Formats: sequence, C-alpha cells, structure tokens
Amino acid sequence: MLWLPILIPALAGALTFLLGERRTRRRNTVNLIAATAAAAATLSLAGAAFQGTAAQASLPLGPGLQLAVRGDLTGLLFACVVTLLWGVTLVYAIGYMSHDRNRARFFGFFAWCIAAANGVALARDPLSLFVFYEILSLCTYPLVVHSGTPEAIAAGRKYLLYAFGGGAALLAGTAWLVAIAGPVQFTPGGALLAAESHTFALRWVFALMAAGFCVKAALMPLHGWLPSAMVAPAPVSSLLHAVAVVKAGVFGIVRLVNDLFGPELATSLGVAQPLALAAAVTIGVASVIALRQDDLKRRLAYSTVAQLAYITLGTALCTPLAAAGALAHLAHHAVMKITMFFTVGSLGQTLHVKVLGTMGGVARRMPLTMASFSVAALALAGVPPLAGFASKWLLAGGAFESGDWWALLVYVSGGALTLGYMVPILLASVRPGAHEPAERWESDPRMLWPIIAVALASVVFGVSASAPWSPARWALAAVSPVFGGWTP
Amino acid sequence: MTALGSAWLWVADSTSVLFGSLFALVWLAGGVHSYVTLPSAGKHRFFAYYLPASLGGTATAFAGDAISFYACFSLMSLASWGLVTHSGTNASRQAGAIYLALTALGEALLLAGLVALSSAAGSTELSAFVNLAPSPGATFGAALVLGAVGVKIGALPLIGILPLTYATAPAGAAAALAGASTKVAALTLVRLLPFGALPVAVSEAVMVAGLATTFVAVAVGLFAVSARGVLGYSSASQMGLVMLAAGSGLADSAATELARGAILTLALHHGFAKAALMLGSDVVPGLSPGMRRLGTALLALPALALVGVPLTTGFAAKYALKDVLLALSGVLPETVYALLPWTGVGTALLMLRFFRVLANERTAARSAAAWPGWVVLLLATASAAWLWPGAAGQAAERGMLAVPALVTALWPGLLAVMLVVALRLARVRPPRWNVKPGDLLLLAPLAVGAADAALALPRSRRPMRDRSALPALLLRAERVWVSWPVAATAFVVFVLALSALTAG
Amino acid sequence: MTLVDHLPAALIMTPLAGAALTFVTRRRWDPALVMVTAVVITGLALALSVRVLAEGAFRYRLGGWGAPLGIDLVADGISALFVLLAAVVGLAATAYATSYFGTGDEDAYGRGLVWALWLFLWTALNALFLTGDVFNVYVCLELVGISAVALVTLGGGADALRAGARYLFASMLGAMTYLLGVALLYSATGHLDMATLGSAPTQGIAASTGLVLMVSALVLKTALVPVHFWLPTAHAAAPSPVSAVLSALVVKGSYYVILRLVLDVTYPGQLPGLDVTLGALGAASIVWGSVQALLQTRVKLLVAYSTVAQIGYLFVAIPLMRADGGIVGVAVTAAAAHAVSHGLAKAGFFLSAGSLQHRFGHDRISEMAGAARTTPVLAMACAVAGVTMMGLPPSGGFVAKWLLILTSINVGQWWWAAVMIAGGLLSAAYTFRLVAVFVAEGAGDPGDAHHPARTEWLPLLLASAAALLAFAIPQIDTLVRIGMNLGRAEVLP
Amino acid sequence: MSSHLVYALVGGLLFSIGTYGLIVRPHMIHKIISTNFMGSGVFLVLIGLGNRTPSGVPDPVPQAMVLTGIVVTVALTALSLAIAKRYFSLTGRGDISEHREERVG
Repeated sequence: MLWLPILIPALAGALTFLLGERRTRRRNTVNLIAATAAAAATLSLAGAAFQGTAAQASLPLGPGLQLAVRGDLTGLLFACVVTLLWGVTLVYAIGYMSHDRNRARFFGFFAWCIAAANGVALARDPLSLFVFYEILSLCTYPLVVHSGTPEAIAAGRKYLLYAFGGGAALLAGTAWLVAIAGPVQFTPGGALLAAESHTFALRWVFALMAAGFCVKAALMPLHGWLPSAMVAPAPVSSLLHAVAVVKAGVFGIVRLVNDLFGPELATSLGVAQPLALAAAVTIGVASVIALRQDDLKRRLAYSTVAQLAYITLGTALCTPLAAAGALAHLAHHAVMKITMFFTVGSLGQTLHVKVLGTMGGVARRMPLTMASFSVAALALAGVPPLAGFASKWLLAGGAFESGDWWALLVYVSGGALTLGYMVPILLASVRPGAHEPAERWESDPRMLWPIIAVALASVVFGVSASAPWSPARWALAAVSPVFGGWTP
Repeated sequence: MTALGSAWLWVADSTSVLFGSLFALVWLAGGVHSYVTLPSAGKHRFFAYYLPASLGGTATAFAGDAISFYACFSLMSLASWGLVTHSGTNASRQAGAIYLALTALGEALLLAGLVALSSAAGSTELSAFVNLAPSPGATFGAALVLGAVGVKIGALPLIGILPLTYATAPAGAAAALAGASTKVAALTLVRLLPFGALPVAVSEAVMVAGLATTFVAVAVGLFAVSARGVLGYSSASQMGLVMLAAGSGLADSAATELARGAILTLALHHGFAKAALMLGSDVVPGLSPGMRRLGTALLALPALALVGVPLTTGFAAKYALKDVLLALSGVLPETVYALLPWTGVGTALLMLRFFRVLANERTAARSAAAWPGWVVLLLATASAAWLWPGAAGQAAERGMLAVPALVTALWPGLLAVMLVVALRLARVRPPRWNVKPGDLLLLAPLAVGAADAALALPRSRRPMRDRSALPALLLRAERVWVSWPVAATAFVVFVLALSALTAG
Repeated sequence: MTLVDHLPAALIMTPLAGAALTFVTRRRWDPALVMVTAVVITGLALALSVRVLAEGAFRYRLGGWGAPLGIDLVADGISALFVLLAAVVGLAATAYATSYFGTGDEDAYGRGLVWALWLFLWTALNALFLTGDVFNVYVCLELVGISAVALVTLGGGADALRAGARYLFASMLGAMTYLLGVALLYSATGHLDMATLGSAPTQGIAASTGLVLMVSALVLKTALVPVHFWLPTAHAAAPSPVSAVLSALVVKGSYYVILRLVLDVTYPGQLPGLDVTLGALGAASIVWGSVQALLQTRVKLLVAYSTVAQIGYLFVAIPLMRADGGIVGVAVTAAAAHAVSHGLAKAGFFLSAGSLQHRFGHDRISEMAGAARTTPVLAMACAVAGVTMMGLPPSGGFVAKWLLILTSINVGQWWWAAVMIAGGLLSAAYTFRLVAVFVAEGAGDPGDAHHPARTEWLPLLLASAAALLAFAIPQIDTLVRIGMNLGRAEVLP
Repeated sequence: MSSHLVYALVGGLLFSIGTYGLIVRPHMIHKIISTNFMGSGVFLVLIGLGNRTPSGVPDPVPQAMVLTGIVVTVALTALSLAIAKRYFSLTGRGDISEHREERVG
C-alpha cells in the first residue's frame, strides 16, 4: 500500500513510453486514471496517518542497505500536495501540450518525476531519500530540455551541473552519516542521539547534506539553475519547478533538521543558524532580483527562490511554530505558485505574452485567468485571509518565539517585497493594450479550469486554515512529535 | 488559526462604536459625494475599490482579534490604492506606486507587530494586547506597531504621503482617506498598544516624533501649492498630535486612560473636520461667487475646529491632550506642554494658507446633490465631540468651559491672524517655494531608478577562456600514450615497478 | 554423481558443440542454431546458480583425474555469477547479432566465421570462469584472446585489422608475462590449483614475483590505466555485438582472475603495496577514462573509454577488500555487483550505439541531434545505461558505489570515496553530453520516429536490467559469499 | 650453477629480447617473431625451474605446460599471420605503428 504513490506514477510513466507518441487518447486516459488512483492512495494513507498508524515497508538493496518508506504526516503532506496537483497539472498539460511534439516522452518523465517526488516524501531513512532524490534529478532533465532548442540544452546542462553537484554532496554526506551513525531512520526530534559525540563529523555531514538539498531548494548561491530551467514547458515550471522538484529540496531540509538531527542538536551544533542566515539573505536578494525581471517566468522563478527560502528559514529556526509554518508554506506556496505558472503558461500559449511589457489588455482578454492570478499573487504576498497569510503568520510567530526577531522582520519585509514584484504584473494586465475580450472561451478550457481550481485552493486553504484537514493544521500535527508532543 | 488563538472575533465596545460611527459616516459621505460628482465613465471601477476599502476601513473598528484586524486593515489599505490611482494620469500612477510601497512597508511592520504582540500575549485577541505586562517582546511588538502607524500617518520623514494621496485621489476618496483611513491609525494605537507597559524611552521617542511631525508638517504645508495638499500637511500635523497623545500614555500608567481618551477625541474631531474640509474644497470652488462666499464661511467651521477655537470639537481635543501632559511629570512633558499652543498657531497659519489657495482654485460646477454629504459632515464636526455620551458633562466637570480656559484657547488663532496681517502690512512677501504635495517622497522614484540603473550595470563578463586548449592537450596526451611503443614500454615499466614494490 | 553435477562441464561443452555444428550445418540455419545454443547455455547457467545457491560450492574433476595432475573446475558463488552474467549478456548479444549479421552482405569478410568464433569465445569465457587452475587460466585467456581478436577484425577494414592486431599483440604480451609468472609460481610452490596454492602459501621472492607477473598481465588484459591502450580502438572498431561482449564480458574475465588471485591465492601481506597500487590505478582509470570519454567525438569511442573508467571502480574495490587484513565481504559483493551491473549496461550501451550507427550511417556524436525523437528506444537505452555508469540509484552500479564508499569511510580511507564520487560526476558529464545531443533539435527536421526494430528493444532491456539491478543485489550478495574465502574477518555485514 | 638455472637464465634472456622486439619493431612480422621468442623463453624457464623432484624423476607437469603452451602459441601465430596478410593486402603496409594515422579523438 505504501508503495502505491510511487508505483502508480512509475507504472503510468512506463506505460506512457510504451504507448508511444501517437496514441494520445489512450495516453491521457492512462495518466488521468493513474493520477486519480495515486491521489486516492495518498489520501487514504494520510487518513491512516491521522489515525496514528504510520505504516512502513522496505525492500532490501544489499548488505545493510534497504529502500524503505514510511507514511508519516510530514511525508504524506508533501506526497498529497504532489499527487493532487499532479492530477490538476495533467489536465492543464493535456491542453497546453496539445500541439507539441514528443508528448510521450514528456508525460512519461513527468509521471516518473511524480513517482520520485513521492518517494522523497515517503522515504524512511536518509539513504532512501537520496535514492529517490537522485531519480528525481535525473527524470527532470528531459523535461527541462524538452523543446530541444540550444537555449534549452544550455539550461539543461546548467541544471545537471547543479543537480549532480548537489547529489554528490548529498551522497558524501549520507555515506559519512551512515558510517558514523549506522543505518539511522528519520525520527521526529532527531535520530542521532547515539552519535552526538562526533561533533566535527556531524557538522560536516549536515553541511554536505544541506548543500545537496539546498541546490534543489535553490538557496542562494545555489539557485542559478532555476531561472534558466524556466525554458521548460509551463506544466514543468508549474508542477516541478514550483512544487515537486524544488520542494523535494526544502523537504529534504525539513527532514534533515526535524527528523534527522532534530532541532535541538541542529541548534547546539551551531549548524541551523548559518542555514537560517543564508535563507534570510536569499529572501532579500531573490525578491529584489525578482523586482527587476521583465520576463514573467523568470520573475516567478526568483519569487520561488525567495519563497523556498521562507520554508528553509522556518525550518532552520527550530521552533515548533516556525517548523509548522514551513511545512504549511510548503503546501500553500505550491497552490499559489502553481496558479501563477499556469497563468503565465496560459498567457504564453494563448496570447504569446511572455514579458511584462506586452501584458496590456490581458485582463480584459482573459478575465478569469487574471483574476485567479491576482488571488494567488495577493495570497503569496500574505494578504489575509488567503493561504499565504496563514503560513506566514505561523512562520513569523515561530520567528518571534525563537527569539530571532530579525527573522520576523525578514518575513514581513519579504511579504512587502512580494507585493512589490507581484503588483506590477497585475498593473500591466489592466493597462490598455491590443487584446480584445474573447468570444467564448478565454483559453482552452483544459487550461482554464485547473487555474481556477488551484486559485480556489489558495483561498480555501487560507480561509479554513483552522479546519482539521487544512494544510496548516496538518503541519502543526506533523511537527508536534518533533518537539516532544508540543501542541499550540 | 488555532496555533495562536482565535480568528474572526468581532467586538462592539464603546471604542468600536465611536470609531465605527466615524468611519461609516465619513466613508458614506465620501461615497455619496463621489457618486454624484464623478463622471460616469470609470465610476464602477472607482467603486470597485471604494466599496472594499470602506468595508475594510469600517470593519477595523469592530475587529476583535489580530487576524481580522490585519485583514480589514489590509483590505482598506490595498483597495485604497485604486482610489489614489483613479485618475490614471502619470502623476497618479507615480503617487500610487509610492503609496503602495509605503503601504507594503506599513503592512509588513503591522504584521510583524501583531505577530510579536500575539506571541507575547499568548493570544490573538486584541483585548489581551492592551493588558500586556512589560516584557521585551511586548516592547518589540509595540515598536513595530508604532512604526506601522508612523508610516500610515506619514510621520517624519514620510510627511509627504498624506498630501500626495489626497491631492491625487478624487475629492470623495480624499475625504474618506483623510477622515477615516488615517484614523484607523489612531484606532490601531488604542486597540493594540499596551499603554502604560512600555519603557519611558519609547514613550518619549514617540512624543518627540509626534511633536516634530506636527511642526515640520506645518512648515512644509505653508508652501504647498494645492488646497488639498495643504489639507494633507495639516492632517500630518494633526496626526502628529495623535502620536503625541499616544506617546504620553505609553509608559506612565497614570496617564494611560487620559491618553486613550485624548486619542479618541482627537480622532473623532479631526476625522469629521478634515473630511468636511476635503469635500468643501471640492464643492466651494465650483460655486457661483455669491454661494462661494457662503461656502467659504461654512468651511470656516471645521477650520476653526482644527485650530481649537473654544466650543469647537478641536477645543475639546486640545484640552484632553493638555490633561494628559499635565498628568505627567518630567522635563519632556513640561516642554511639550509649553509648546502645545504653538501647534495651534501652526494649524491656524495652515488654515489661512488653505483659504488663500482655495480662493484661487476653480473646478467644474457641482450639482446640488454634492451638498448633502458635505453638510452632514459639517454638522458632525460641530457636534460630534459634544454629543458623545457624557462628553459635555465631563467637560464642565473638568473646568473646560470656564472663561480662563476659553481665553487661553483663543490666543493661538488670534496670533496667527495677527502674524499674517502684520506680514501683509509690512509688505513682507513670504518666499514662493512651491512644494508639490509629496515633497521628499517624490524623490523616491528617482532613487529607485538610480538603484535600478546601478544594479543593471552590465556585469563584467569574464573573457571567454580558450576552451579548446585543455581538451586538445588531453586528447594529444592520450594519443601519445596509446601509441604502441609508449604503451608497451609502459607495461614493462609497470611490471618492473610492481615487482620492485611488492618485493620490498 | 547426478546429472546436475556435470553442469560445469556442460557449460563448456555446449557452446563448443554449437561452434562445431556451425561448420556442419547450412549457413542459413546458423542463427537459429546459435540462438538455441544460447538459450541452452542460459538455462544451464541458471541451473548452476540455483545449484550453488542450494548446495554450495563444488569441484568438478575433468575426466575424473583431479588435482594436482588433472584440472579441476570450481563452481562457487562468484564463478556461477559470472557464468550467469555471460549467459544473459550472451543471449541478448546473440539475439541482437542474428539481426545485425543477418542483414547486408552475406559474403562479407569473415561472415561465415562469426557464429563459430562467438561460440568459441563463449566456451573460453565459461571455462575461464569455472577453472580452478592457474595454468588453465592461461589457456582460457588465450582462447578468449584468439576468438576476441578474430571477432574484432570482422569489421574487415584496415582500421579494424590494425585495432585487432594491436589487441592481439597486447594480448600476447600479457599472455607471455602471465605464463612466465605461472612458471615462477610453480617453481616456488609446485602447485597450480588455486585452492591448494591458497591453502599452503609459500614465502619467497619467486612466488611473489610470479604472482606479480600474473597480476600485471591480467591488469594489461583488463585495460587498466596506464595500460589501457589497446581497448578503445579494439572495442570501437569491432562490430557492435562484438563490442558489447568485449566490454561487458571479456575484460571482466581477466578481472575475475585477479579477484580469484586476490581472494583465494595470495595471503595478506604477501604482496605489500599491490592492493593499494591497483586501487590507485583504478582511481586513475576512473578519472582518465571518464575525461577521455568526455572528449570523444564518436559514440563508440565514448562508450569504450567509459569502459576504461568503469573498470577503475572494480580495482578501487581491491584495496578495500583487503582493508582489514582479512577480506571485507561487502567490498567483494560491491565489486561483483558492479561487474554485473556494468556488464549489462555496457552491453546495452554498445548495442544501442551499434543501432544508432546503423540508423544514422555514422557514429559522430555531433550529428545525432534529434535521435531522442527519431529513435526513442535507442536514445532511451543509452540514457538508461548512463544511469548505471553514473552510479545513480536504483542501478546496481549505485549499490556497488555506495557499499564501496561506505567501506572506504569505515576503514578510514575516505580518498577512495572522493574519487568515486568525482567519477560519478564525470560519468554524468559524458553521458549527458550524448543525451543532450539526442534531445536537441537539429537544424533540419529529421522526420518522424522510426518504428523500432524488435532487436532495438534489446539494449533497452539490458540497460533497464542494470538500472534496476539494485533490487537483485541481496541475491547477488548471497551468491557471492558462497564458497568465498571469508574465513578471516569482516568489518561489515 | 646448475644447468637448470642456465636454462632459466637463457629463457629469461630470450623473453627479454622478444619483449624488446615486440615493443620496438614496427613491422608485424617482426612482432610475431618476437612473441615466439618470448614464448620460447618462457618454455625454457618452465623446463629449467620445473624439475624440482629430489629423486631426479622429471616432473611431468611442466612438460605438459610447455606442450600446451606451444600449441597455444602456434594458434596465436597463425591468427596473427592471417591478420598481417590481410592487412598487407588491404593497405600494402606491414607496420601498424600509429604515429601517422591512429585516430583516437
């Protein structure tokens, strides 16, 4: 059962490859069925996890080596985000890619990426996490270079350089960890009690593993690949470069701090603070860079860099509220940013609008799309009662709680900067321009409905943040064992 | 938001009712005025912003917890951006950008303050905030909230923000912004700050900042070129007094209740008066000469109130402020107390300037339908502070209505008039510095542009390395290496070396 | 003695019989005949593994003579594993070759000899993996060499002949050196049987020099840097199925013998510095081979240099096997796993490269843009094979690398880990250099996808098997430990 | 010095000469002959060092090895001659030194 969220997309991907390029209808059916099945499996696992039964399963890979998964709340939150958004993105992608070449390759690797991301989410120990993390790195490449243009190839090369560099650091860190601490499993609150005396080695292990994760988490100065990777088709930017891949990086940091080292050890070793500082700097610098981007996707990419650093900072602060906020933001940012990338993709595909300067009249031409975008943009800026506010409230509260008041200021000024780089997009869209109102559908309905759906999600997640099923509450429940059963 | 407490909690205490009435009336009057005066093109767009802004603005008065307070505050602030930029001119767009930047800053500070205060209080309920015990966290949070308020009301050095927005927004919107929106800042002070629980340094800093804002705003405002610009500086000056009142009550628990009362009275009085002036400044210039005289006369009422002429609401407000200062002891409160009448002089000068500028302004004729909103506000100005339950009785009790107090309150206005008359007689012409509403803030876009240009400096591209050199070298090395004689010799050497190594 | 006890002999006799039959039967029956033989061999190899797993290692006395005069065959875990690898790769290569050699010029140079040579090679390989006698190793190595060289020259052109000749002379240089070593070892010990040699170690310069000569010769035949000179040209010039077998199996044959010598024959401290030297050369191979692969402009040369690099990992494992004075079991498992994983992947890689060459009419990397769309199965095979080269999960190469890295940190020799991690990055560089060209869109439109020929799925199948081998490592681990000389010590499970 | 040792030393000498020729001589026929030299050298060493039985009865194992070795060497020689002939007929040359046309990169 636990393997299903990984196996279903993996098989769907394989089947997609075997079906080949021409059998479009069958390919779409297979993928949509798989997405539904995977969503059902993930949600039922989450239900079980809320009941308090964290199932696990493992597969031996050699002497002292196994691939193991466990369905705890932290992992399942990420898995649910990835899997549910996979379905939405599929619908969008079927519309978006309807005239593209190499669709079998696209959908196949796409599904494999989902499988790998779910693996990252559910991995029980650092090694299993590494395994899925590397598979994810690998499967993303064909999607980055999908268009095959020299620009895409160059972006792919850059991506690989970063991804495998990070992978190498992660491998070294993980191996070192296993060498000093044995085959440890992620345990809320820390798993390294027995190895605490190796302070030198543990610091290095943390640095290496964090460096590995930070590449995907696009923490500055390891963020260079993300803006370039925006040459990928919009569904890739939406789901992978705003949700699955980059979040796998921050999720790794969450696991590293919360469940491997534990907040206490991470603080006492003095490794969490530099990470927090790097994240804070990233928030500031990336937001300022985002202000200056004319290309819409690049603007969003730098925004992603900044927002991911919110999560990293929250985790590195090592307080319950901040950790919960980080996890909640992982989910909230997913729905908000995917809305924006969908929108930008839709603008590009429908109107060939890709830069800020040509957006005049877009709001009249695509009112529903731009309304959805506005909701997401305001949510991202932390306007209540939308989703971004809920997570930012927790993060800021956690920052205050930890006594790191500067982090609180970082969070709120990050919010101000978010407004700064989002509002110009809204403004540009209402400026007069060449586009006239559409006659019937403002864009391919397969692209429109997903946008509205995810925009609604960023409203619902915020408004009902205190409902028992909301990501915010889920995150609070997930971090509770990390801090010894803490409850708000 | 169970993490820190409850959300969407609404309260209706006396403060809510007071501010709620003020906000509702001012937004309503501004709305009616806008509805009748704005051209129909773009009217629905205006109200698409005006209605949310008024909703958010009015609802802040009833917000009982940090989250709903912040939500309402944000709704009002963000939606007001549409009011500032309504005319669509370049100037309004620029004003909108500046407004938005400052709003974002203010929101950020407010959010941080709210987070800090709720963490310190262990609850998101606003009632818990005001009763906070002294702690570094509470001080930090309060300082952030004060910063947010400072941005909102345009305290030094951001004095230009109010005149800038008032001068750019349509008159109805300007009235609402001046009468209601800035008063949300006063509400914020009353609702969020733990009066009496903060360090003396904070209290004194706020007092100094408030007083400085008051005087500097007057000084700058005297050179403002538009009527609404002058009013904007006057607002900044008046809000400086609000800060002064707040500052005086922050540290000393003896002055706490008095300070809160003073803030309430100041807000109420200034809210109605300034809104009335704003609408009046739109209606009067469009009147026929005869009616114009009547209109100007009517406008004198809120102007006199602002100056604090006896029996006006402004008089009550000034009196309340004096009460607070008297309750304090120390060098600063005494100095401030001594300087306080001079703020009246400043306000009087500003009002004279206002009428002078207004006399030169011409606008399109306004229909009769533009009158009701204005007149209602005039009536409210005249009566609000007195109609407030118990206010008159309290005033009598405190000796406010005794002759000496009344006389004391008269001289700043008279002094101002005499000053102007004297200058006229002496034929001293004041320097003609025409300050555009917004003053220093107008330089901000230039600064941003410069920073942008600096960041955009072409990054020095590293010279392209000769990339073919190393690979070619490596390939040549391999070619030599694999040639038969070299390779076979290498094998022999390898065998001999290995034998030598292992034998040893 | 039951029938299954004759499995070792059967594994040698079956391909030999098949080879002999090709001379007798009609030419057009050859492919079918060879396929049947390959299937039978695979069955036998499976049976041998099952038998070893079930009942442990056993010796088979050829002709009933027995050591010291007779020649013994030894079937233990490692030999069974290598026989099985040879069978799987051989079966796939045979199936691929029936299509590869079945088309085109029937009368091309040496075409009639392909099948016989191939089955001879298989015979020699099986014999090599099963023999327990150092002199018999010499004979088997020479048989492997002769058939392999002949197969390389089947390309027929001057380039292929020159590559074959270089291969042949290198092979002879190695063989003579090996034989000299055997002579010295025999003169010192009086034994040729590996087990006997291992159980009664002899001190002295003659024995140690003999062993050094033998190991050096095997290093030459395995093409470790700095004596890798013959491999790239030979493997690149051979017909693709041959390249696949050469890279996947033939170099593993000589490595297998080194493994035997290290594990069974030498004793700790007998050849001081040998382990570390081999490890260091392995590291050099990883780096140099990868760098050269990265610089190549032709697919087959790239793949051939990749073999040089991958062999390096096998040698880095050697100092780790002996790190604690005994034998570290995981390091042996890692080496075996890597050999198998690389064997499968490299066979897939070469077969795929062959088909690409066939489709494009050349094997210049720069002119293969768009291959991922026109020949998706082949491009995918290269990419999946690359996963193993890079040592990424879930390939067998990953588990091998992980175990080696872990062992090297555990025994305090972290520098091997550093080299292996760097090697992974370099492999990624050359793999993706290829893949990037495949996914790029060329200037002109190369048209729609070809319908993949049935045999074009074979490389993908092999590469996928390697890429998923991690899940079979527990079984390989069990198999490898059967009969291994593990009596001394282990530091890890 | 026993005669066995003389055999062995001569064998070593032959092996060295053969190795030298194999490395240095570019022509294939020279190389082939050189390998035969090497083989003969090894066989001499085998014979020379192989007789270890104190009784003086010759040890049959080295003899068997030498015989097998000769067979193998003959096969190798045949194959290499065939390649050399074919190469000569294709290119008209007998040397495989690569300094001119060996292409790796």
